[in-house]
Amino acid sequence: MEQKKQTYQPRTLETNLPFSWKRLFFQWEWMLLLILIAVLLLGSYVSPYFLNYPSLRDGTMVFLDKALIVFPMAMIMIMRDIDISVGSTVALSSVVMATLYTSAGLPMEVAIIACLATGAICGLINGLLIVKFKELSAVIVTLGTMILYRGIAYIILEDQAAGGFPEWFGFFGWGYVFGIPFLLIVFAALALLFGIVLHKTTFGRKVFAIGNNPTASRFSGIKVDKVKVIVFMLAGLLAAVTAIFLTSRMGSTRPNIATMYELDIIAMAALGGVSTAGGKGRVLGVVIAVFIIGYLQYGLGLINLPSQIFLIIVGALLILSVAIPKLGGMMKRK
Amino acid sequence: MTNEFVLEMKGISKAFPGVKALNDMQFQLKKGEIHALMGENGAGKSTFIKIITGVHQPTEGEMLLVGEKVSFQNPKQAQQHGIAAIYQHVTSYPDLSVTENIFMNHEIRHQVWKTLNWREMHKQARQLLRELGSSLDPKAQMNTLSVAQQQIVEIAKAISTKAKIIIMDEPTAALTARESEELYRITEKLRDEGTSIIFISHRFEDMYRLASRVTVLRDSNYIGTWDVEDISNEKLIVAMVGREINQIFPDKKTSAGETVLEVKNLCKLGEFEDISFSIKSGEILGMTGLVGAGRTEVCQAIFGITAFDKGEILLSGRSIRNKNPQAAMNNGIGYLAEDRLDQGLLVDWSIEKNITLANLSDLSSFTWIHRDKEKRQAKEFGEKVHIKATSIFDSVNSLSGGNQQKVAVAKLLTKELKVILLDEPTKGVDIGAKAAIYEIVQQLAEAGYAVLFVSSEMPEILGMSDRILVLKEGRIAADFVNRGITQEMILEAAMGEEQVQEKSG
Amino acid sequence: SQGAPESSGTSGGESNDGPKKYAFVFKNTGNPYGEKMLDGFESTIKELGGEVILRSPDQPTAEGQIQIIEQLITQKVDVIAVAGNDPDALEPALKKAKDQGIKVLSVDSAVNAASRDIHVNQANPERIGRVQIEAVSEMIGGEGQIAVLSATSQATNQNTWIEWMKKELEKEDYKDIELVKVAYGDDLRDKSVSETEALLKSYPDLKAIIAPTTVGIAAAGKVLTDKGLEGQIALTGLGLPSEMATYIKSGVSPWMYLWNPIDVGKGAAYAAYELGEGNITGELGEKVDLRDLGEVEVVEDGEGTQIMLGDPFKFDETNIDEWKDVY
Amino acid sequence: MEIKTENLDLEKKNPLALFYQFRELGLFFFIVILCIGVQLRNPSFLTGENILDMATNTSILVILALGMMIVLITRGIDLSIGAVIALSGMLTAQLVAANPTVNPFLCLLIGTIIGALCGMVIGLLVAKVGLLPIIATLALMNIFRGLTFLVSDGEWVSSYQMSESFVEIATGTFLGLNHLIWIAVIFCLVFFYFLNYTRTGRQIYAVGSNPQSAAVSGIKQGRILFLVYTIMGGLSGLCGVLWVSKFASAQGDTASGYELTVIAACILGGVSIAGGSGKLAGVLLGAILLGILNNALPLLNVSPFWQNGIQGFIILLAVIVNAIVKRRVERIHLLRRAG
Ligand SMILES: Nc1ncnc2c1ncn2[C@@H]1O[C@H](COP(=O)(O)OP(=O)(O)OP(=O)(O)O)[C@@H](O)[C@H]1O
Ligand SMILES: Nc1ncnc2c1ncn2[C@@H]1O[C@H](COP(=O)(O)OP(=O)(O)OP(=O)(O)O)[C@@H](O)[C@H]1O
Ligand SMILES: [Mg+2]
Ligand SMILES: [Mg+2]
Repeated sequence: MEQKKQTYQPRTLETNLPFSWKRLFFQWEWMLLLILIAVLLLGSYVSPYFLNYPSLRDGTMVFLDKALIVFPMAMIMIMRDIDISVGSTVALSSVVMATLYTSAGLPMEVAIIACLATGAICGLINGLLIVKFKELSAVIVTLGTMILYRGIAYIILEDQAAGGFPEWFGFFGWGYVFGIPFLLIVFAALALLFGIVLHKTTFGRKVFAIGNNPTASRFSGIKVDKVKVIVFMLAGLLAAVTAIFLTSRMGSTRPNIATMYELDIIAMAALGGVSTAGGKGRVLGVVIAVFIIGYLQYGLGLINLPSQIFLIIVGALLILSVAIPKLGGMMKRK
Repeated sequence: MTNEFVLEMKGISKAFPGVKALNDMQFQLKKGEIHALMGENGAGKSTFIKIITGVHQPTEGEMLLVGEKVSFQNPKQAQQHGIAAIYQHVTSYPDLSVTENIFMNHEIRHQVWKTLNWREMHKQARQLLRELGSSLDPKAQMNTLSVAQQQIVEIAKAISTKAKIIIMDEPTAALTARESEELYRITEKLRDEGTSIIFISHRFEDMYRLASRVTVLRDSNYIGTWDVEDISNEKLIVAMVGREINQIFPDKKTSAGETVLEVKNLCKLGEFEDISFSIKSGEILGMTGLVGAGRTEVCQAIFGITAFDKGEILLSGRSIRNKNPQAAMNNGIGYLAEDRLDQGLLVDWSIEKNITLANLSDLSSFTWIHRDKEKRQAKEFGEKVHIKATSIFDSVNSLSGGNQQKVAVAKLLTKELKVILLDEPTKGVDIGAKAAIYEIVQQLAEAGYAVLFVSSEMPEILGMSDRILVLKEGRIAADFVNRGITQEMILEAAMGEEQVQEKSG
Repeated sequence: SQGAPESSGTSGGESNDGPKKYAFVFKNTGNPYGEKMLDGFESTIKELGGEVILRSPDQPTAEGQIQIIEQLITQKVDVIAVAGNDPDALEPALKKAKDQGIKVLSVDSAVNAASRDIHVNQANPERIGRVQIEAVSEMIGGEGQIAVLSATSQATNQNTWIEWMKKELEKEDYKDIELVKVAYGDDLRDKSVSETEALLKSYPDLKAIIAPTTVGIAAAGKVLTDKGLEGQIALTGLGLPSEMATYIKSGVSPWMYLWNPIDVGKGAAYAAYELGEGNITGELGEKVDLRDLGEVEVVEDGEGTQIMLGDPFKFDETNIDEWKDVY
Repeated sequence: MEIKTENLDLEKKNPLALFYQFRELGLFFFIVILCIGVQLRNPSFLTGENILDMATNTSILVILALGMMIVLITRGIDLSIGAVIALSGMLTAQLVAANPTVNPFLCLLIGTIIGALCGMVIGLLVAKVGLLPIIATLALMNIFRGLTFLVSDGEWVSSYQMSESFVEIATGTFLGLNHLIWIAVIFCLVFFYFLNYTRTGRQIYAVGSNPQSAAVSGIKQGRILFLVYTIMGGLSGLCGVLWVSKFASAQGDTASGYELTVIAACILGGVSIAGGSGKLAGVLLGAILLGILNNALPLLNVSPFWQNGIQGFIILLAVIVNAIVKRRVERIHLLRRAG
């Protein structure tokens, strides 16, 4: 090679970024953290019951159940898709579990496994329909299955409630391990797991790649369809996990549980910085966002504010948190 | 005050956050002239154009239109002043019809009702297209057209505004020689009717054929303006690249080994038929033909992106069937996509992550990505193809076209491959970068790769290939050994009525 | 290990000085029937000298009520009165409350026996079922097809009442009355309208509709009015006087029933107060002093106990005008 | 110049070609078959009265779907419309309750203005601030719904508080057809004209089809987005008044979740979530399919527990059948071009 005339000058590429304060501080997560601190301060200001360990601890149990689904939902949104059937999947898996236990007389352990399987299958169906019929978007597919899954739940349980679970089943929703709610431990574990998967593994990298440019990802040898199906299955599976916790908290189930969960979950992910335009988002931001919304609602609940005020506050928070950085950016450019 | 210049740009500068894209640019356009604008990738040509058309506003400088000072806040104002542009990246509306694409935002309306006059618009669209020598249906939806056809629609759109100044940013990048010829004819006709034309191209043949004057930019700076007759090829290259390039095409050292890839009777309904060829290791097989001849389709079928109906692909004598790109890559076949922005790269990502995307499995254990390994590999391959950037963390969309293409090539090299399919690897790439890419391709061949080199540009096909395949309407029209072959022979095969079957022996 | 390891408050009442806190959790916000009940509860507790907390989730779901109950536990209220969105699903949350010494009673829609101390029943469900059948029989002259338009297929109250209606229809007096269908309008206006229209088309000989739910009866009234069917198809059931005033006066619904939600709220308040003061425990046979509503006895209700307020009140054209502005 | 699309001309000569170009062909067949099926089970389905009922009940959905269509074409989405319906319906109803003599046309106007104002807020956030439509409207859905509860204080406005003339808006008939049907028909015509014969109408498609090209062709994107959300808001506000008038009652939770029905109608009708494409005829068919389902399921005496499941199944089936038919048609095109 040396004997050839080089038609270009050799160049080197830097592999270390110089340290930059700007990069460290201009991050969405700091903003979220500030909001969270503000929420905690506000909470302690308005209610004497808010800022103490037992209260904050038990407060998490109030909102963390649905928050479990936020992780796969974030993945789905990063891939520029959306899944609005998760609430119905929660209901269906819960109903299947309860029916198998009460009517079919199966052991609870088997019913729980069936619940997880149901959720995963629901997710699988979503995923398969989405990749097989690309001309239909994820919105229409999951809109259809949203109605369908809940419909099946109704067909199974009709107007009945099913419950009477064994004593130990209540542990999921109400139990503590070393003084920490079991639900919180599961949430933390899932946050860690999803954080690693999304940010440190090839699978996560592929998810981001698909969100950025699905065609180029396919051309680069990523099995786009497979990744999509897996992520939708994960959403179904986590919906089933939520079903277990929710059912445990309610001690019984009905086909109409978990209605409108999808919107709450999407709001959490969006506040956490996951963009539905695809390709962006971090698990840390999502986790903070979950606690912001959760503690805000909890804190406002402790001073017994009407729930419609809460609707308005969460709506305004969502808009402000997304709009302020944009407005700031607009100012700077001018 | 009469004015010799229809358009005059004085001291134009433009800064994007972090980039000075244009610095003290001077430009003068006469009435009825074709003025070429040349420079390396990223020199600032497209930015300059966008300033003229009001898409961007200059940070400094002034703009005179027929002697009068103007400043455009948006493209509509430029349009109203008789400036039309065909942008580098085709800016069509894929979901709308040809007519609508042509007349968008200057629709024809009924005199009385002020409603859109579809009948008239279709009629005029058909007329415009016919003048351009095309019989496209004005009602056809844009995304059913090929790139060349879309280009024609873009030209029709520019003409339909009855513009006095038409700017063409690399209109020939997606065209073959034959279609370029058609475009030259149209351009000259427009010039003769008194329109002034700014023409950007990386092809020297375009400039020599069309332009009377040429302005050169380098690294955002204005270098100079010359009459085309007065400047030699070498001087022009020095002006553009800032140094001499003695040899564009590397020396060929054919040392073909065993047959690596063999394609037998490949057929796909409506796309291609009866495609058979083979490539030996160390060999570069050129593939050319008119746009739409189906070259991309053949490559993508081999690479497993689309399925084919009939036929067989043999790799080192073993029959393979690639269900998806990953299978193809595992079998040792790589593909450099024609459309790098849409199919090749993740433009929002850093160079580093783009390079390693296809090779993550080798950089990870139990799917955990080793960042150090990844960075090392990105650096290694990035430097191997000489990407012009400061760090591997630069985002790809901050790079010029040529450097983007190099990133795509670097990505391809990370995998251990036997065959690489290069689909228009130099499309829209400047002369310096082209030479670099040619050299990389030659090195690959020497390293034992079997290379399929798809291109519409005759000089590079002739300059690079050991053998040349010519495709016509999805069939192989000719298969030449590249010895004493001329452009005319290839063109004849690509367009001729009877099939030239000159089997190489 | 289940149950809070270090209990977050020993028992509600004792650790608190000052007035006792009485909380009422209704099914959802924006429901005038509920608002009136809350009004009755609030004013009565204030008179009795307690502190009032009124809460409702924005959607009628058990999940929302569980959240609220958790928050009430944290605030160490003394008594929780709840109109349950689900009889069973609140059990774990309410049990937690009871474990912390909070007294629990359900009002209007019962929660199961394990999760409450007592239920305040607005009216005897058997009586509710019976009066509606009596009314319908009188309106159609004792024979013909009738249909029921209910709320959701899961609404416990409605389902109980419909059960009682069916039992009542087995009586010899009503042998010529045929219940052809129970339709569900899900308490949605548009769905209730579609269901009513479908009833009319599928059963051309239909003589009457019973709609034991506010949205349903008003929607049915609207359909019958629009189709000009007053006098041909009778409508009765349970509805808010304000919603039904138009149709009662026009004769589409000759009369219908409801109890006074303000009184229900009051009754709940007295019961809550007695529970909170420890005057009653919800044992069978106890007497509860409901002041101006009279004294009632704690009676059996399935496995639990309840007290029952008066019979449903009949609204017809003679009295509707004075009530329509009240609730 | 030899270009393959010359073949496109051939298609016109084929009598079936026009048929094939109708992209919602599959959906149309699906509806026909569905109707036949329902008719066989219950003969009262295709009677004049029932068809009129069905049309009346579907009118509001059609009007809203028109607005949602243009929002979707610009790559947006509006989740707040249910809340806007409730807010405008509640405010108008309160107005009527306070002044029974208010002219019904004024009511319609006021409702529309309230809705348009709500829509402008969304438009500003989307077009000027650059929020993603799904986030902005999700947030505003909460806010508008909350506001409705605040202004109503949890109370309803009942039929006795409404004047005869107000209720007449949605119950009166003209030439034997309900006013609602007329309003829907008028809006369909206006939209057809607007989308196909005005500049702004075509610019809506342009912005959705390729925002970058729209920018370089000098289309004021912000203005178009603002307009689209304002129109959607205005239509929601109008429908709020119609809704309250039709049911003679205004509640805080009016039309809760209705946005999903409207979006479903659009997507069933072939409007692409990815923007750029969508035809009025398709949206109409989509809304009609949903209208038929709402009407037919109760008529068929389907168990209430099965209704949800069947509805979801049919929606999925309809979009899948439509997708498959479309693929078939494209394959036929290809074959013809190749042959
Ligand atoms: N919107 C933008 N924001 C930031 N940087 C930009 C923007 N547009 C162009 N640039 C930068 O400005 C420089 C000039 O780009 P331009 O597109 O004008 O080059 P060009 O001469 O047209 O190159 P090519 O031949 O590859 O088309 C490049 O470095 C490019 O990265
Ligand atoms: N007018 C058309 N309508 C629909 N499809 C077309 C049309 N023209 C071409 N195609 C399809 O596009 C395919 C590939 O076209 P393309 O122009 O990419 O071919 P190509 O030979 O790879 O040309 P190039 O790579 O030079 O652009 C063709 O095989 C054909 O199926
Ligand atoms: Mg350029
Ligand atoms: Mg090609």
